[in-house]
Amino acid sequence: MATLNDVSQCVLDGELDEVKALVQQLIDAGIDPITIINDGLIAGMNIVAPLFKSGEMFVPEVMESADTMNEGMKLLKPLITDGDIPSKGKIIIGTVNGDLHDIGKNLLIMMMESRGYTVVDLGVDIKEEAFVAAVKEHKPDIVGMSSLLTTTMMKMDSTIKQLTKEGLRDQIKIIIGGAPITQEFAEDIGADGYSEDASTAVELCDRMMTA
Amino acid sequence: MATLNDVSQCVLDGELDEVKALVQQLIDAGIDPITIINDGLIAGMNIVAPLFKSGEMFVPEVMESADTMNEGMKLLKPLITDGDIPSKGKIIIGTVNGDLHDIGKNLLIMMMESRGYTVVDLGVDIKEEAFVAAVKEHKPDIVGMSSLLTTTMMKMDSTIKQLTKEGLRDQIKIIIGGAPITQEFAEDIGADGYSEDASTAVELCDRMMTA
Amino acid sequence: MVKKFNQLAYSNLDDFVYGSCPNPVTTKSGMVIGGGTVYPEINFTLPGMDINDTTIKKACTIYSNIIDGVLKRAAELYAPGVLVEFETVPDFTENPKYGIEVNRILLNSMKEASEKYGLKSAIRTTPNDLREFSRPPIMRHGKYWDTMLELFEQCAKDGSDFISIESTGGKEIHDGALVKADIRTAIFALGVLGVTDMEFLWKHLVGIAKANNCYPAGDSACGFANTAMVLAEKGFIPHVFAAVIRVAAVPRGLVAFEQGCVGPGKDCAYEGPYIKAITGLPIGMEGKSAAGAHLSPIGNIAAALADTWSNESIQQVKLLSEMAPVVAMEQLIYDCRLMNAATKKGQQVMFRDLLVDSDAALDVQAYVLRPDVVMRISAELVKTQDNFLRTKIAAKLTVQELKKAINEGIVKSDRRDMKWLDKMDKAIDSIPDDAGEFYEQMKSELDMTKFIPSEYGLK
Amino acid sequence: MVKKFNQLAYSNLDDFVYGSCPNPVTTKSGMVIGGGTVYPEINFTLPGMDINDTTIKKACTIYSNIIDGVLKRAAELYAPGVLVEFETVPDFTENPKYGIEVNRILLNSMKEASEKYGLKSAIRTTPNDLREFSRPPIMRHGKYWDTMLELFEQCAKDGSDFISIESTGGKEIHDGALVKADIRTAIFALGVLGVTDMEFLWKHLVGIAKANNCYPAGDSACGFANTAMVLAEKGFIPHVFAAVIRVAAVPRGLVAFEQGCVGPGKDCAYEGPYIKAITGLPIGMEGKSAAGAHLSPIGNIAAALADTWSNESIQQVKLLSEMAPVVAMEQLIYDCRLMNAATKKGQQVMFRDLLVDSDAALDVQAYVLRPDVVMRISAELVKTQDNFLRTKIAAKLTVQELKKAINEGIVKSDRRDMKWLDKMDKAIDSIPDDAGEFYEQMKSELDMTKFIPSEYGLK
Ligand code: B12
Ligand code: B12
Ligand code: SF4
Ligand code: SF4
Ligand SMILES: [Zn+2]
Ligand SMILES: [Zn+2]
Ligand SMILES: [Zn+2]
Repeated sequence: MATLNDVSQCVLDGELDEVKALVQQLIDAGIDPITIINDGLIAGMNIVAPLFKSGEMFVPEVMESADTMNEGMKLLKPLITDGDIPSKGKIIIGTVNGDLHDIGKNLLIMMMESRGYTVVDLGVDIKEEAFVAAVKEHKPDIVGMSSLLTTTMMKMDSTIKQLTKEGLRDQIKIIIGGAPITQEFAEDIGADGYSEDASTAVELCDRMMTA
Repeated sequence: MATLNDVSQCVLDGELDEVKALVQQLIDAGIDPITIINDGLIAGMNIVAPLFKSGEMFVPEVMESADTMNEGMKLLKPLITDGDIPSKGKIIIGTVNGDLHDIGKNLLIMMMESRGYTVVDLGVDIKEEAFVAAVKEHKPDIVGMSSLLTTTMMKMDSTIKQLTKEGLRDQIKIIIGGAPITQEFAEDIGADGYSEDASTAVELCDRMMTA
Repeated sequence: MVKKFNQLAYSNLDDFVYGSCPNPVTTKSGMVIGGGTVYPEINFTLPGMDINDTTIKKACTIYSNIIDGVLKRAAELYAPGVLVEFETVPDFTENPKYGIEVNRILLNSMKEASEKYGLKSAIRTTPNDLREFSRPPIMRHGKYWDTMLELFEQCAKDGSDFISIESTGGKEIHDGALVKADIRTAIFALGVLGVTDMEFLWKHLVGIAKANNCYPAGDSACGFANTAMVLAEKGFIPHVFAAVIRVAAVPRGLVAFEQGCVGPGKDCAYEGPYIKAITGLPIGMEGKSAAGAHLSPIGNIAAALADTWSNESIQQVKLLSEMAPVVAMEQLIYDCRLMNAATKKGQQVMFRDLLVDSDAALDVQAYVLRPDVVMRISAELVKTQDNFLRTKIAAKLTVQELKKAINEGIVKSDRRDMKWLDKMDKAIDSIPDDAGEFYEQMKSELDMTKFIPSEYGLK
Repeated sequence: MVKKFNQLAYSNLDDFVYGSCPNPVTTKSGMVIGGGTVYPEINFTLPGMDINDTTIKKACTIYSNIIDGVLKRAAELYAPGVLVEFETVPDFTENPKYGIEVNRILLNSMKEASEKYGLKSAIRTTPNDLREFSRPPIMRHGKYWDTMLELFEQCAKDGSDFISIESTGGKEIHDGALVKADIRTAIFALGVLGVTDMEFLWKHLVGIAKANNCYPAGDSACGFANTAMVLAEKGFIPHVFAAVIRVAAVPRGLVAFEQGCVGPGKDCAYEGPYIKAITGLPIGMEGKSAAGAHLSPIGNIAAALADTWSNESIQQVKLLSEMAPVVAMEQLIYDCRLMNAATKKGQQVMFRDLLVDSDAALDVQAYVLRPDVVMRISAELVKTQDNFLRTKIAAKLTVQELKKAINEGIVKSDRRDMKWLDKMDKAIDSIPDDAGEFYEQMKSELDMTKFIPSEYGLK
């Protein structure tokens, strides 16, 4: 019979076609859906993450793993109530106004989601007001901004100012990233965190959520 | 007979050995010492300055011109009262604490003096307190700070803060320079001016003194 | 009238070398690009700042300082001439008056430098492709299209020597294909969407250039192949995938020349050597000189066939010696001096081969830039005039070349590379030879929220 | 026991080339410097910041990020090995515990990189010469002397491969001579003060190195000749003056090797080629690679005889691609690859000559680095063992070489150059051959508030 380990391995290998059968077997065997999620699917992604970070897995492989996990999730979601789906926290992410670069942002989202965060993708070219509106609407724990251009990085500053003006600053953590961004710049504009890539960004969020 | 023009030319050519005789002739001819200074000696340096700026004169040549001017001055100074010696303003200059680079600073001083400023050279490795003390003592119009190291440039910031704390900031203009310094950095730390070389530094001071 | 390229511009590998080409182009100031001398091509950008009506004056001052600084240094180092590239960041295209003003500042300083130092220079004006600001992108009309053309036209009128663009048609589909390392979708994006958009876009740009005594220069698959390279350098996608994308981007790039571009090709178009082999026109290239803009595995080999040698882009920030663009200018000039010194001694082929030997065995992306590989694949590409089919063939041939090279042990490879090459090989074989048929197959797979078929003349 | 150099290390100009030398030196990790391969030598420094007990942690993190970043990139680009230089800014020497800590961080990361990537590396630790902090400088005792030696000793104990310094003995007099372009005083500073201090200083440093399984590497006339070069580049003093200072600095530099240094010579010691010709030991050099630290007219020719190739220094600031030190690492590696590719093909002499041809005719400072000029002048220098006299001869011969070259039109010159060469020629001729006699002559001219004769064993 399938084990939780088999499910993890299936996620690691990105075997999209096989995950459903395995998960179904476990469901049928009466294993708690939450256990299947945590110790099967998510456990698999927990192996993926460090392999990606150390360069042993490529992004397309990680994406296959994530897809595999999601495929398994589809079977499990109906079996649990919404509140039970484990989420580490809610994040909204967008690329700032005037900037269309989104490959990095999209990778980030993929990694965040596969590590258990609920992510709202605002897209690219996001104005200050739109960040504010999204915070009001989604009440996230963390707001992420991405900028790849030296001529748009200052929008991160104005967005933070706008969020402060609207009295929302204290309710959220703000993280930023993108090629021209540095730790120092993050400190200058009063962001809570910076990270240079998707893997460390997840770790950053983990630290923030437990702090 | 020697003309004021001859004196200017003599300064331009750096003819240290001949300037005294020429100036003496003009004195003997009853020309007003102040006129000899302004329209002879300083007029000469006024030709030197743009030639230096455009790269047509080397520093050693400028120094010879300046020496020549000073040699002429020696004859004229006793003939006028101290207050009459035309000075464009008083400047104190030093290299900040921890930094020993002084070639640039020394050039600056040479150029400033030869263009009619009174300069007090504080030397190198000058602590915040020493700048403060010097401002109290000399009551300059302008304070200049030089720094060539990225690890000492922040001393300019702390010196300005110290001057502000002592209530001296409003009485002076502050200019800064040196390899790692930029206009932006000057603005960041609240200096009044930045200049990238000795020639433009003089122009900067001229603008400040007439503003 | 569209040009046809049905044979190689070179018959002898020893003629295929940096600095010269069969069809050089002469700038207004008399620089002959491709006429024997490699010229530095300098690029620069603003430090971190906002652009708006209150800051634009400051931005202009910065551009003015940059250009004066780099031209002064070029004169001091006796550069035989300088190609300046003004590649706009979006604000300067969205507000054409900003872009026009900066372009004039640059032109003006170039004129001054000519008078003051006798320095020859020319300018390539490269507005960014504004059309992608609509999501999904509107490629053939609308305010972004109009604004962008306005900038092109006025800069051409004002005296720019060259116009270029790094156009993005098809990128909205290609981005996703890249991170998934999905070669089928990538070939669709490059060979169907990219090619079609290039035809449309460059017809217009060539028209503008011709009407204004200006040269249409060339395009770059930067948004496709350089993005792939950057992702590969980060270890995100396989190097072999990026190498295949590079060559698969050649037919797309060629379209600009079919439409009338005369070079120099865009600096960041590392597919340039293929373009040069096929068109005989000069190309811009960049390598170690551009490390401040992106790291790469092709630092030296990129110079092997360069007619201008570029730094890609660097912010106006202070280094210990001088502002970064001045530093870049100095480095470009020395690199060019060395290449030109070899040419003077008749040792250019030997020097080219050193540039090649430096990198070709160490990375598959370098390997596909080997002049002999370039000639071999290009010779196949000119056999068809169908740019979609060319794209498929380019990918297929590259996969084969790399398999062979890896098997023979003449290029370093990752243990996972063969698997990926096999995967790509199969996927490419599954692609039909007809673009229309391929589109029908792809329809079900494409994310239709991301692109508008009619913007590419598709239904 | 002081070594004597009374003949050249080379008899054939064709053996005198980058990457190899008669007396290579092997690092702890097995890199053979001067054994055929040119290695990159990477340098870096902090961005603008204050150093004190509260900020030192941040500074250490920055150094740690820098070293990890550059070694990672070196491994990715398959560098055959990396020489790391840790050249301290004053705070790290004044507070030896800071310098020791950073040196350990670097050593540690190098060890990790060896385990993780199999990357070979070695470190040169270069405390700054703290003695000039007393004005006038106290050269032979006192707190600055003690502190500085403490740093040297502990770093050597901790495992540094090499120790170096850019010592400043005589600089207090030389600075003024430079801006006045006064060759007599400059020769006094270099040939009397500099030489004497080098003997004293290096005897101690060689002792420390020997006692701690570490190599004494070499010194640099940076504060003399590079300052001259920077001033000349700014148009402040004549290029011919800077060229003469460069060669006049050779005998001073040689003293370190007489005392037991084994190389590689300091990267910024552009007098290195002369040292290599005379001692047969490997040298570090830097050129276009170091443009971020200082502009120069010797971007390529500086590499002609290099055994390590350095970037001199760059702050940890972000460029568009990566942090600046990583960018520098990439550029160094590509430069080295190219040189080493030529060596592999047996074309190193040809490549050396291209590096030379690139610059030698365009600036007198480049001209004096021509291997044949270096050999010719060096052959004269080894004829005497008196380092003061050597200094005078070096200046004299350089003036003659330059006059000849300018007259023959084989090097570009400024219309004012001949006048300055004549002036220098006369001034040099006025210098007696005996150091003591010269000192007596100079006494009246020297600014005695600036230096303390007894610190140089003078009365
Ligand atoms: C791909 C690319 C493009 C593609 C974008 C495709 C897309 N859909 O995103 C195209 C071709 C369209 C493009 C266009 C342009 N680009 Co562009 N582009 C790049 C390039 C080569 C790679 C970017 C990339 O995708 N990297 C890969 C991803 C995975 O990395 P990343 O984005 O850095 O993201 C990672 C981290 O930064 C971090 N991260 C990112 N965001 C966030 C957010 C948070 C919260 C956190 C914690 C972390 C984080 O995690 C990510 C994953 O690890 C860079 C070069 C470079 N060295 O970065 C230039 C670059 C950014 N582009 C540049 C320029 C100039 C442009 C254009 C203006 C060019 C032009 N003239 O047409 C246009 C502007 C378009 C616009 N309005 O935004 C310049 C910017 C120069 C400047 N002044 O700032 C760069 C630096 C290239 C260069 N060297 O000159 N570009
Ligand atoms: C000469 C020199 C030295 C000489 C100094 C001699 C002297 N008496 O000044 C010596 C050899 C002693 C030396 C020592 C060191 N130096 Co040093 N030095 C230089 C060098 C090569 C040239 C500086 C110079 O004189 N330039 C010529 C003058 C005319 O230009 P300037 O100083 O920039 O001044 C002009 C303008 O800036 C402006 N200006 C200057 N000051 C002011 C002030 C005002 C108010 C205004 C308006 C304008 C202005 O006007 C001047 C005239 O046009 C620079 C390299 C460089 N590119 O700058 C390195 C450099 C500054 N040194 C450097 C270093 C690291 C050091 C040492 C720490 C080296 C070591 N490890 O031993 C020590 C530190 C000593 C100390 N405590 O200060 C680094 C700094 C790196 C960093 N982290 O910041 C540099 C940048 C070299 C490099 N590329 O790495 N150095
Ligand atoms: S990555 Fe570089 S070359 Fe490419 S579009 Fe962006 S800026 Fe241009
Ligand atoms: S100029 Fe450069 S090499 Fe010379 S002492 Fe200063 S830092 Fe060292
Ligand atoms: Zn580009
Ligand atoms: Zn140095
Ligand atoms: Zn160094």
